[in-house]
Amino acid sequence: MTDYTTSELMVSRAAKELKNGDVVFVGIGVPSLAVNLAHRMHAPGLCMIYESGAVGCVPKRLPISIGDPCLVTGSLAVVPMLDVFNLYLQRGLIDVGFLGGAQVDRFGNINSTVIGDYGKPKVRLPGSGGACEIAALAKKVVITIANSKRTLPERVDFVTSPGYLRGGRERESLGLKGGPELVITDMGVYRFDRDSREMVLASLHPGFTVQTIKENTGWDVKVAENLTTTPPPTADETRIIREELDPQGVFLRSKAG
Amino acid sequence: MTDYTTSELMVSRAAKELKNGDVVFVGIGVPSLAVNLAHRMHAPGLCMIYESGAVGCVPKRLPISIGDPCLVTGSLAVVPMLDVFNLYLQRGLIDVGFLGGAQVDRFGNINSTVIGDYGKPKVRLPGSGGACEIAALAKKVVITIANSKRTLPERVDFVTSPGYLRGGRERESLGLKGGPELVITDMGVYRFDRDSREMVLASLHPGFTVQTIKENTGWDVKVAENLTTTPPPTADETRIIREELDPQGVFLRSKAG
Amino acid sequence: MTKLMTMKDAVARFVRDADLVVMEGFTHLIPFAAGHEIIRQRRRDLTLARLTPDLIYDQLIAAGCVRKMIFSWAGNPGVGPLHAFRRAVEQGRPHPLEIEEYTHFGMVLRFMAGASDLPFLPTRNYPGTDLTRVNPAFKKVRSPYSDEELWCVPALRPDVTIVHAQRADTDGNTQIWGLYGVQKEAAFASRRVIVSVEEVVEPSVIRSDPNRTLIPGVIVSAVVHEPFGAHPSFVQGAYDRDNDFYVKWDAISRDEATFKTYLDDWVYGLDDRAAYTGKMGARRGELQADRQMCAPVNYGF
Amino acid sequence: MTKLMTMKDAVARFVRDADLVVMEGFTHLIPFAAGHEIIRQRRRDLTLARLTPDLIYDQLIAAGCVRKMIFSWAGNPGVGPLHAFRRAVEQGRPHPLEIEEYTHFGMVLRFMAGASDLPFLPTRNYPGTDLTRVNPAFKKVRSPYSDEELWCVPALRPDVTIVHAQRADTDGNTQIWGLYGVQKEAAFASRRVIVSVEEVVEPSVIRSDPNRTLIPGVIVSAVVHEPFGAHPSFVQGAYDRDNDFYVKWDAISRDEATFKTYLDDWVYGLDDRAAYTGKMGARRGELQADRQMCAPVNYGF
Repeated sequence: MTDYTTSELMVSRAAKELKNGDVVFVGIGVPSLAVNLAHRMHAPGLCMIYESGAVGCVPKRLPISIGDPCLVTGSLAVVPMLDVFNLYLQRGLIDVGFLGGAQVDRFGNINSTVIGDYGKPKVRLPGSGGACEIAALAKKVVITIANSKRTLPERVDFVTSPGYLRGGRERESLGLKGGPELVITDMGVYRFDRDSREMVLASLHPGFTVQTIKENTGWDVKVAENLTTTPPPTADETRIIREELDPQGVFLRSKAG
Repeated sequence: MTDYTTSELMVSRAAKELKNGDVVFVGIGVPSLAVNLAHRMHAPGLCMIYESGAVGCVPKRLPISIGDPCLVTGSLAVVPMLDVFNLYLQRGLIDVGFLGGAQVDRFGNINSTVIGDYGKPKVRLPGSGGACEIAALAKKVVITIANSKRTLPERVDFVTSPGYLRGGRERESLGLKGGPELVITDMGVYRFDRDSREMVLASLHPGFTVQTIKENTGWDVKVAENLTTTPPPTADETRIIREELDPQGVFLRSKAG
Repeated sequence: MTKLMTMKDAVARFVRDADLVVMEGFTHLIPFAAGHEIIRQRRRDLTLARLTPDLIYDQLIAAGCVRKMIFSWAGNPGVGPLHAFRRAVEQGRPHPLEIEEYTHFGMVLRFMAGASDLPFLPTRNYPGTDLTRVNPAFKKVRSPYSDEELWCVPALRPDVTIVHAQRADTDGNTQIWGLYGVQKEAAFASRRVIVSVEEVVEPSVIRSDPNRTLIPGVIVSAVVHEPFGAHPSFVQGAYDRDNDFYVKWDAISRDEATFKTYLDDWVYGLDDRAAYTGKMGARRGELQADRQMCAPVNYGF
Repeated sequence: MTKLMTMKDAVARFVRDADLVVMEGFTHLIPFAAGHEIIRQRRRDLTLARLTPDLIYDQLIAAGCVRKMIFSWAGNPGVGPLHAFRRAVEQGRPHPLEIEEYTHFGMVLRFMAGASDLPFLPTRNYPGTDLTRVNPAFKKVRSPYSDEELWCVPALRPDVTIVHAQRADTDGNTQIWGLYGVQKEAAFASRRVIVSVEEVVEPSVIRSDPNRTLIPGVIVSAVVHEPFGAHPSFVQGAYDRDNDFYVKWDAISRDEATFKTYLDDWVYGLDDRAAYTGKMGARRGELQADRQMCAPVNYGF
């Protein structure tokens, strides 16, 4: 069996969500690595867009931030942020948006604003940035987050970025399309039930059990009937991640599991 | 006395309306010549903007249309039309806009849409272009037009570009600032009464009489108490117009009066 | 996968009868080659939208392709009126032309709203004009921040937008310099986009100056290599406007017979744009642009 | 008349206590030199607006200049939280900080509305988020073309916007390449604009490539020549981000004492940006950008 870290598995799993030709709104860290991995493996026609305005990037180094100059040099287009949000995102051009956050709840709502009360926060987080509009306007959203009772509460303290809200048809009734498709944690992968729109455990990463998941999730999480095991990254994938995408281990090696 | 044509006098008079530092929305023909004359005479800091998006132009030849490439080469900025209208005009940056039209009425309303009924026009004219927004949003508008009963009716057939509408405070009451300041014809110059907002003859071009004006205006036009004579262009001005601005007589010589 | 194809194929595949078609370019970069191909393929019942219909829409009207026109200024710029347009409006020949009329600002906002998937955009323009009286598409909205009422224009969402540009790669990443007009907004507002270019370049040329990319390949359906494809309009850095033709058009278009001769000679009688530029002969050389290169900038880090 | 002046003069003349101040630049071209001068001149009660407050606003908060912050993402990009910001919000130190919070899209639209003299702009964003619950500035408008309700954000009209750019002439005609952020919209929305640049150039350089002019001189109050004026952020084509400093800031800003030392060493203890870059020493050379020039284009006709 190949040697790999949990982060590498998350990157590999996220990459599989991307099809050739997809237009992808990319963030830093796991999303960036996943998109670049997909680009090298099975989706050479994939188009990466960063909210900083860089389109069709071919970064020569691992971008440190979404405004890294390496995203500009050699890209296909660099556009004003007004265009990023109006003409790409709101216009409906973004196939997949990647999001993270401090908390994700049972219905895929994301909190990246505050822990505790908004007026008197226990922890003040960075806030939405472009996350709220990605959650509202991308055709599909993939979420990556750690799996714990703290990060996966039944209800987020603050809905920064709407998922399915209180479930069922609430999101649709407000005129929103899209929605979260997949949550990838360090323990497993979740999908959303078609009717209730509740997060359901769809696959377990090798070495994890339903029991561990239940102990590390903030509500009594449902498990899919056809629960599978998340396929580990191939040797090729880990090689690309380690040698080409993150050779200095900026994002992944430090978190090696 | 210097030899000059009526068109040259109109250009010279229009140029006097421009101050150094003014940001001017320029059209082709008399406006373009007037702005370029002012630029060379007393307003070197004047900034010319064409609705095509060229800002701070230094055309090497007389522009044939507002989209002439000579307006681009060597200009300070060339911007999308969305910016021309939102960020320059609506934002309130335009000090003076020049307008013409097929008809101008007693209250400075301009028609460049149809003669006759809109649904069954006797003559279909080009339409507003950017004229309506210039009339609504520039700080001040200068109009040039021929002086005849046909071109200066009491009421235009169609208000393409609003002047003072039916006079008095009607323009203000609709939330519009600015408004027409001056009408320059081939016979005289008109200003607008502060209260009634009616066009009033302010100066006569040399050789014209109040009688001629009355015979060539569509209503019983009022005459200012301090009626003056329009100063003819100086020798310097006619030289610049003829030798530098319109050496081939594209706009002016053919109309020599 | 390359999107490079002939204009014949691009029009055959992406422009359909009864489509809402936009060919943009404010005086600059008007896609005449595409217009001629549409005439050649005898498309019918088109709704054409464009700020300044110019000669290209006048030709399409005279050729009988057009049912309706959405516009803000219908003239022969620097020359006079558009005679085919006037004949259609005033006399219903070759057949009646429905019109829907805005101002330049209004058309720009309509494209921007369409490009942003918004139902409308507001403006401070339009109090007092009769345009809002004759066109019921102008509507008012009250600002939720005050008692101000603003006029709005509705989004425009063309079936297909066609633009001509200086250069693109085969994926459709398109760069324009000089006058921008509303090409970007019109392209993003459209379901399909055809780009014709003076030059098809390697992606490395596009990637050397990403800020110049106005239209990204992700929204482009077809790329057509069409040198002199904007003649008689101009392309900054390539060729000047053929003003003689704009002046001649006034005479050609005054009369349906002379127009028919023009059409037979320059459109129906020719296979494609290559034949057209061949027929232009020495005129091409006379229109060739001078060389005035920009100061390059450094994209390194 | 030239608008060229020192940063000291520009801040003294155009930034006042209690002003609504914007220093924009999305990761790229952050006007640090201007921020330090504002700290040095001890401006107070400022309202700062910016998409990503970044280290520059963290420094202004810690230095006691700020009463209120309007923003959409408050973090140290790629590193972690902004500690001075968090101390002010969570513990009211050095004094309480009022906040008004949007998203990136919302901030961009607020600037664009201000730049267009519109009271608001609409978006399809915001159904379901709690942001509209805690910030009453979000309001709804009903589309006059359907029954759709859209959320709106109000125009933002800063007293002064400060941007850093690659080059400008002495009239303030300013060119930027690489990431554009929202500098243009913020500048047009403002009553006063200060531009600091890596290079002051002859107008002929600007005029050789007019499509690159993002901010026209007609809206600019002051031009400041300030090489390395965006350090520790980056300038495409000039120098890379000083990521070591972004990482170090995490430690510096955790503690009020270490912050005070930083301020004494790098702001109060220095006269101006020239002294700062002198103190940077060899680090400047390490950050110098590689050369990767764009393919020039022809503006001739």
